[in-house]
Amino acid sequence: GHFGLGRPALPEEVAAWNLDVAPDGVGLPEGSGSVEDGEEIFSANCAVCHGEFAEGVGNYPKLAGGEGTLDRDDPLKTVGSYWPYLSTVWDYVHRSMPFGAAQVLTVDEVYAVTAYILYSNYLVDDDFVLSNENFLEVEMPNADGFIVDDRETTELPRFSQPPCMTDCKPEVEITMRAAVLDVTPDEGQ
Amino acid sequence: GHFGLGRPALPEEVAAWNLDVAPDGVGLPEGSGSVEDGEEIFSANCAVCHGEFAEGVGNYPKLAGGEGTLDRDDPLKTVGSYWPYLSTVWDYVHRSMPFGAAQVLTVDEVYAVTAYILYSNYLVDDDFVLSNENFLEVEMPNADGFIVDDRETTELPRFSQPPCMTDCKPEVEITMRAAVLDVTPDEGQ
Amino acid sequence: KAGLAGGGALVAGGAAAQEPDPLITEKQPWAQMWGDGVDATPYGMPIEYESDVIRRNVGWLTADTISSVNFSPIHALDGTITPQGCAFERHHSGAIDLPKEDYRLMINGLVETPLVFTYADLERFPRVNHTYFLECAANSGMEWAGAQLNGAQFTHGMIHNMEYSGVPLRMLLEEAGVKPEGKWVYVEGADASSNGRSIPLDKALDDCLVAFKANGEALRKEHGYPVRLCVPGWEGNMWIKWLRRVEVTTEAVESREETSKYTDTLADGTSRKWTWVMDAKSVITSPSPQSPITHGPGPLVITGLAWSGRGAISRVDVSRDGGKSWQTARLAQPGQNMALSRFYLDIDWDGSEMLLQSRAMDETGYVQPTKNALREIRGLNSIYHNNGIQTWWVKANGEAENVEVS
Amino acid sequence: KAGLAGGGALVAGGAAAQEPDPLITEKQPWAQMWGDGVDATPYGMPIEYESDVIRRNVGWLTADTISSVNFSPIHALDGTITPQGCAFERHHSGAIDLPKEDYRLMINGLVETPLVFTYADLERFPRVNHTYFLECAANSGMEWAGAQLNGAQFTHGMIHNMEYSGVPLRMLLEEAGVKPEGKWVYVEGADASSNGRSIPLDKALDDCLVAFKANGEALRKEHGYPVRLCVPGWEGNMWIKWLRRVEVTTEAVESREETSKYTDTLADGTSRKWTWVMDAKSVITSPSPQSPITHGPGPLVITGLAWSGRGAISRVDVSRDGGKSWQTARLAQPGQNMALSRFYLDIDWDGSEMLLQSRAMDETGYVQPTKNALREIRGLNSIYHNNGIQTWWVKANGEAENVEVS
Ligand code: HEC
Ligand code: HEC
Ligand SMILES: [Ca+2]
Ligand SMILES: [Ca+2]
Ligand SMILES: [Ca+2]
Ligand SMILES: [Ca+2]
Ligand SMILES: [Ca+2]
Ligand SMILES: [Ca+2]
Ligand SMILES: [Co+2]
Ligand SMILES: [Co+2]
Repeated sequence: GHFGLGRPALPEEVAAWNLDVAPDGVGLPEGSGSVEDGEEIFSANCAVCHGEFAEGVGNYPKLAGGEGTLDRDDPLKTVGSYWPYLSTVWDYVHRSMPFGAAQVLTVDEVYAVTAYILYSNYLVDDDFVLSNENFLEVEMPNADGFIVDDRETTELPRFSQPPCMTDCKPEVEITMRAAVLDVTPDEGQ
Repeated sequence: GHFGLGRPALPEEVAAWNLDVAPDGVGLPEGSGSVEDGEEIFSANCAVCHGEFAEGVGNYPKLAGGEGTLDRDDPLKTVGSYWPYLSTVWDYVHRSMPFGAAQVLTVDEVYAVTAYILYSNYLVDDDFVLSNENFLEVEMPNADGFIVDDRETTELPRFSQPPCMTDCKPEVEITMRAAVLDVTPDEGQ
Repeated sequence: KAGLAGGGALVAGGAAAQEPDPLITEKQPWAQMWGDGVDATPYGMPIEYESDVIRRNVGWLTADTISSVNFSPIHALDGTITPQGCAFERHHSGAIDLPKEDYRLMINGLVETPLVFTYADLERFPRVNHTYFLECAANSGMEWAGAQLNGAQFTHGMIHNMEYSGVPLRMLLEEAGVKPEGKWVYVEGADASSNGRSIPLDKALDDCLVAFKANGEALRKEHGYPVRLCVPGWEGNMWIKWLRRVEVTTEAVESREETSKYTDTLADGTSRKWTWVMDAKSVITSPSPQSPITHGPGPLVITGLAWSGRGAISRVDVSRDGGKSWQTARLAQPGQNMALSRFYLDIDWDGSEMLLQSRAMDETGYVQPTKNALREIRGLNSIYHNNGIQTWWVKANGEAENVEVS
Repeated sequence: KAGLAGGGALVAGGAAAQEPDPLITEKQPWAQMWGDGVDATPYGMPIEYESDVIRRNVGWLTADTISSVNFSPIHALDGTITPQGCAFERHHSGAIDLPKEDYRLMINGLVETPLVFTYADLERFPRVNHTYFLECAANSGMEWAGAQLNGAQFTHGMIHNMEYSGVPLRMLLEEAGVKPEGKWVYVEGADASSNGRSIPLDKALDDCLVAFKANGEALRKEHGYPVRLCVPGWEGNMWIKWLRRVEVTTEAVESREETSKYTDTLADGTSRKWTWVMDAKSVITSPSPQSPITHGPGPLVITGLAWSGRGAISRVDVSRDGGKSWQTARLAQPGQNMALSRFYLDIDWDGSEMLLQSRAMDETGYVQPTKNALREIRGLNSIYHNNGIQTWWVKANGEAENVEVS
C-alpha cells in the first residue's frame, strides 16, 4: 500500500472474522451433526421463536414449509421453499443465530441444526448426518429459482419513454383506499 | 398583493409594534422627563447593572465616560463617547431595557432616563428636561465620527492581488502565543 | 381571534381582522423577559412543539423492535437534508454501542496483504464529501399489493439524505492491494446480525465510501457509529453499519441478506437477485395524509422529494387529477447525483378534491412508472423496489388519504 | 495492544501486531447481543462518546449567559453542514419559547397595505432552498489585538452552515406593495432585545430569505423558531431570529445594533458603519489546538473551512511554514454561493513542527489578508470583521497552539 497505513492482519485474526461460507463450500469448517442432535439443540435454542418444527412463532420467521407457494399470492419463503444454497443456512445460523446470543453454537451444533432444518423441510431423513464432506450433495429445491437482475432489458426500455403530459387517460377511479384498511399507527403512539 | 395572503394590519396593531425611533425623530412619541426624575428611575431600574452613575458594573455595559478614548488602545465606547444619535438611546431603552423586564418604563420615564444618561455623560445640566420638542437639539459628541463602509475602495484593491506562492518572506518568527495568555476555558468546563 | 373578511380583504391579504390581535397589541412574556442562555443546551434538541416530528415504527410489521425498522417523518420535513436524529433506522440486531477505540476494520481475502485499520488509521487517508440518499429496498414494500399505510412517513419514510465525509473504499482496497482474481467484495458489520452483502468490485472501486461523519458530525449510534459504508444509489441494506470487514472474493457469498431477503419474486415464482440499483422515485410529502391542507382555497404549496439511484433527478411532474394530466414542478436546486431533490408546485387551489401524484425523471431518461405498470411486469409479491407512482386523495376539507386509482 | 514494527511493516501498513488483537479474536458483546431497538430513540442524540462535541461558551466574555454567545465545535466536525444541535448561538435576551400558533409577522411602513401574516400564511407562499453560512461579525474578534483563545472553536466557532427552506422576503414585500419612497427595511425580532437592523431594500429584494426550516427540519428554538431571517453573506446579527416585523423606511433606523455595536472603530477614532458583507475567510480545523495530531510522521490530513460573503470560494491555499510558501488545497466540492467550503490537504508529515495557515480566495478575486495587513488599515480596535489568516503552531509532539507570526 502506498500510504503505509494499517498493519498486516495476523492469521488468527483473519480466522476469527473470516467466517462466511460460500455456495461452493469455501469457508466451511470440518465437522458434522445429525438431525437427531439438531432436533434437541433446535428445541433448546431456536424453537421459542421458530417453533418446534421450524414452523415459526408469531411474526418470527418460519424456516419450514411453503413448497409450491412461490407463484401464488403471499408466497411462503422458507429454507425449504426458497433458499437456493445450503451454505447460506449454515453461515447465517453460525454467525447470526440465536437472535440475542449469536455465535454460541459450536461448529458441530451448527451442522446438526442445519440438518434439522433440512429435515423439518422434508429434504432429508431423520437419520441424516450433515458434514463438510456431504454438504454439497444436498439439493435445495429452489436452487434454480433465481435470475440475475434483468431490469435493464425487461423494464428500462418501457420506463424510458417520453412521459404523457395531457389527456393521458379518459377517466380516473379510486380503486383502493388505505383508510378503509386502517392499519396505520395512531399519531399518539 | 397578488397572492392574497395575510390580512391588513390594524392601526392599533401597527402602533403596538412600530416603536422604533429614527435619528430625525420619526417615531418619537409626545412626552418629557427630567434628569432629576431620571436619576431616581435609573437608580431603581438600571443601576444594579449599569451603576448609579451609569459607569457600569462588572461586565455590564458602561453608559457614561470614555470621552477622547476612541483613537487610543481599548477605547471606551459609551452613549457619551460613541453613540452618534440620541434617538438610539431613547429607542433602545424604550424597547429593550431593563434587561429581563423590557418595556416596563412609560414614555415619560424613558425621556427621564435618557436625560439622566446624558447628564451622567456631562452633556446636559442637572436641571435639564428632555422632551419630544427639544430632542433634536441635543448634540451628540461623536455624531460625525462615522463613515460608511469603504472597504471597496480602501481594502479591496489591496486584497485582490494575485497571492504569493513561494519565497513570500525570508523568515518567520512566532510573535505571540495564546497558550501564554491562557484564557481559554478548559475542555472539562 | 381573526374575524371574518372586512373591506380590506379584497385590497390585500385574506380575511381582515375586526379586533386587534392581542398577540400583537398586548406585550407577550417572550418580548419582555429572558429566554434560555447560551449554556442551556450545549447540544440542542428540537423544541417541544415539534415533538411529533419523530421516527415512528409500525408494531405489526416485525416480531420485535430489535430487528425492525422505523420511518423518517418526511411529511413534516422540507429541504433535502435529513437530520440524523429523525433519519429512519433499520437494524438486524439493534443499534450497537461500539467505541472508536474498540473499532477495527479488516481487509482480507484476495489481497496482497490483509490489513487491520484502527479508527485513527482511517482518519489519515484522504477524505471526500458527498451528499447521498439511502433508501431501504423495502421502502413502499407494504404497498405492493395495494394502498395500506396512511401517511408518507409510512409509505415512503425508509429514506434519508445526508452529507457524508469519509474515505473512498477504493483507497483502503488499494492499500491492501487487490489481486487480479478479485471480482467481488463481501462487506460485513460488527453487530450480532453480522449483516453482510456482496458488492461487485467495480462498484467498490467506483464510488463506495467508508464514512465516519454525516451532516458534519460523527455518525449517530443508530447510523453505524463510528464507521458505515455508503453504496451510492444502491439499496440501503448494502450500506453496512459498524463496518468491520471487507473481503475480496471471486464470487458473491450469497449470504442470507442477498438470497432469503432482498430478492424479488416475480409472478411465475422465479426471483430476481442482485437488484441493487434503486430506480427513480418520488413522493409528495405535503399535502399528504399526515400533512393535510389546513386552509381554504387559494395559494397552496405542493412539495415532495425525488431521487434516483441511476443519477441526478432531471425533472418531476405533478398531476392533480390522478394522472390524466401533468404539470412540471420546480426543482429547488438542480438535481445532484444520487441525492434527494426537493420539488415544489405552487398552485391556486380551487378547494375541490384532488388526486395528487408525482412522477420523477432522471438524467438517464428513466421515468418513474405507475404501480400497475410495475405489477404488470413483476406481479404482486415483489416486496422490494416498489418505485411506483403514489396517489394521495386530497378531499375538499383538506384531508388526504393513500389511495390507488385506475 | 499493537506491538512494534515487524517485518511486514515495510511491505504494507504500519507497525505489525505481534499478538493477535483480542478485539478481533475474542467475541465482543456487540457481536453477540442485542443493541437498541427502533423504538429506543424516536429522536436521537449523539452517542455518549461524542459528548465533547458541543457548543461551549467563554464565561469571561460577557456579563451573563443571556446576552452572550457560544461556539460551534468546528474542530471536531467535518463536511460542511453544521447540525442545529451544535451550531453556535448568539442571543441578546435568551432563546425564547414562541409557539407557531402565537407567531405573527407584520409588514408595515412604506407599503400599500400593511399586513399581518400567521405562520400558516407563510407556508402558502412559494418556497426556496439554499445552503448559507452565518458568521457573527465578532467571530475572531477576540483576536484583533493578538492571539488569545487556544482553539478553532473559540477563535472561529461563531459560524454555522445550514440548508434553509423558506420564502423570499421579496414575496412578502411585494404582497404588501412597496412604495417608491421605500429605500430600506428595518427588521426586528420578537424577543425582549427586539434586536433590529436596517437592511437596504435592494438586498431585501435580492436574496433575503424568511426561513422556517434548517437542515430539513424546523428551526431549533435557539436558532429562531419558528421563523428567522437569512441575509446571505452578511453579518449574522442581521439574520433576525423570531422575526416579527419588517418595516419599509426611507432611512436606516440607526438602532443600537448598528451604531453602538457592529461598527468598526479605526485607529484614528472614526468608525465604519454599515459594514455588512463578511469578507473571505478560512481556518484549519484540524490539526488545531483542540484537535492535535495523535500519530507519528506519515500521512496526515489537514482540513478546514473557507467561506466568503462575496460569493463562492474558488481556491484555498495552505502554508506549513507560516506563510513563506503555499500549496493549493483540494476543495471537497466546488464552492457554493455564500456557503461553507471544506478543503483538504493530504500531506506526508515528516514529524517536524509546522506553522499552519490557510488562505481563502473567492470568485471575485478577493484574497484573505494577513492579520497584520488588516491591522495596518484598521488598527487594533476593530472588534468585528477579523478575517485575517490564522496560524497554528503544530509542534513535533502533535500539539497545536494559536500563535501569531512575523
Ligand atoms: C429470540 C428469537 C430467536 C431465536 C431464539 C432464534 N431466532 Fe432465528 N431469527 C429470529 C429473527 C428475529 C430472525 C430475523 C432476523 C432479521 O431479519 O434480521 C431470525 C432469522 C432466522 C433465520 C433466517 C430466516 C429467513 O427467512 O431469512 C434462520 C435460518 C434462523 N433464524 C435460524 C435460527 C436458529 C437455527 C436458531 C437457534 C440456533 C434461531 N434462529 C434462534 C429470531 C430468533
Ligand atoms: C439586569 C441587568 C440590566 C439592567 C437592570 C439594565 N440593563 Fe441595560 N444592559 C444590560 C445588558 C446585559 C446590556 C447589553 C445587552 C446586549 O448587548 O444584548 C445592556 C445594554 C444597555 C444599553 C446599551 C449599551 C451599549 O453600549 O450598547 C443601554 C443604553 C442600557 N442598557 C440602558 C439601560 C437602562 C436605561 C436601564 C434601566 C431602565 C437598564 N439598561 C437596565 C443589562 C441591564
Ligand atoms: Ca471469506
Ligand atoms: Ca435443479
Ligand atoms: Ca417605524
Ligand atoms: Ca459635528
Ligand atoms: Ca408539528
Ligand atoms: Ca470526541
Ligand atoms: Co434489491
Ligand atoms: Co459589520
